[in-house]
Amino acid sequence: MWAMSPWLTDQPIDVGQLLADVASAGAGGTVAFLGTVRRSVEDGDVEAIEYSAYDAMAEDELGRIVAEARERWPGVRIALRHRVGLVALGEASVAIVTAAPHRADAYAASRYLIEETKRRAPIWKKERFASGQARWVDGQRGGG
Amino acid sequence: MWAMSPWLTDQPIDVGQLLADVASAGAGGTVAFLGTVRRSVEDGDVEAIEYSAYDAMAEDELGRIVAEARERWPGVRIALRHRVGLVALGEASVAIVTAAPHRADAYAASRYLIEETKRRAPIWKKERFASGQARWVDGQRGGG
Amino acid sequence: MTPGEPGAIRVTVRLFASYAEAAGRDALALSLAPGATAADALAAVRREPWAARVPPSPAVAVNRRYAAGDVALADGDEVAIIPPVAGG
Amino acid sequence: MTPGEPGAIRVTVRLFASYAEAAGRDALALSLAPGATAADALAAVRREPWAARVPPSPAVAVNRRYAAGDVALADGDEVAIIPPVAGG
Repeated sequence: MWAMSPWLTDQPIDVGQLLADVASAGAGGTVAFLGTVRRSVEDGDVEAIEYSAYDAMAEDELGRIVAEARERWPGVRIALRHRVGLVALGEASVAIVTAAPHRADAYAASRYLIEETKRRAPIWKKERFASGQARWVDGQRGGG
Repeated sequence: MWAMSPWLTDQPIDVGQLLADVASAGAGGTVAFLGTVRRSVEDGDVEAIEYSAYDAMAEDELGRIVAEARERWPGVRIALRHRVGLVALGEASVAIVTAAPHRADAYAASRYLIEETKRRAPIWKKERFASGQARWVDGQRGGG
Repeated sequence: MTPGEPGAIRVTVRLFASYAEAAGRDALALSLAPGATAADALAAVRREPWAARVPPSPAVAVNRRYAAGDVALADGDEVAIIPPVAGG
Repeated sequence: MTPGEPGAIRVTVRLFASYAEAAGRDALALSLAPGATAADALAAVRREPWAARVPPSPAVAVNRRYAAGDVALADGDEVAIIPPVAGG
């Protein structure tokens, strides 16, 4: 299933592949954003993060977000992947690659895509501790 | 010589290595910018771009630019490479990777680094055509 | 109105993440009066014992798209109460 | 003032890219009067036959750093006339 999914994946994200996906003779600037599972002081002994999603809606919503970016920045080429399932510390949970003739568009589209993804994608995460305990991470109200 | 140089290289840029260089447990957002040799209509049959630099000053100036970014965004980790010598179409001529606890800083530092590099690094480029001809590419006045 | 009553519309309410965990299941079947809205479905969900954790104005989706409370539901619609999102 | 005259300061002017190509070399040795500035070095370079291509106000570097025209030069300094840059 996941191999066929355009935006969600339960496998580590291959950034080199995403860069290749957006490469074109007309691209002058390419921006790759990686969101990484970060260890902070209050996390204690977090071992991994488990991402879960409302899969069908997440696919639709991410597709809408990408379509919006393509409409706003017509020359931009976009690759986006979000992990579901267990993600180890240090691994990317989300990767967004944008390529455009002019770098300002690649940066602007990249920023739009990550901000909207965080704001709208119906995805949740649970911290898993070495002790075996787990905790849902607080989020923000999802918004269309 | 180039292997010892922090910022200039005459070898293809290994983005995966730069990402690994800035990786840390505290990084939540990582931004990679790649500037790519672009083929445009007026370029005709450009085969490659040859970059040349005032090597010693380019190293110094890029070092100053990176130091400025580190001062403005204290938590950011930075990797930067600029090619010199022949660069094939589609290859990256410059790569900048920034990692920060918060993605806004990674984006802002990335943008600062590429804009200042383009504005200040004493680097020039010459288009080499399949016909054997070559042409210096117009630039902008370098500025400190 | 009870399931099977003439004119009732039947919708599935999907639950996710902490809501599914608290409810012990990932879906509810609701039967609502004709003309019922997303807000009506939410009100029905609030009668569940676990629903105290649902905030006053949660995000709601109808058929995999965020929807306002006044959106009218149709028979067979898929409604979801979206817990605060934490992707990215 | 000619090279070797007492008090003269000797600087190297480095040329790059299209300037070096037009000049057929990548450096000039200049001997300048004491107190000479970056602008004086630039004026001396302008007497070269190829220097018509140098714009009215080119970027100049002294000892590998961009410098204003009024920066005083010292014996042994490295001056560079920086063609319009095109990195990135």
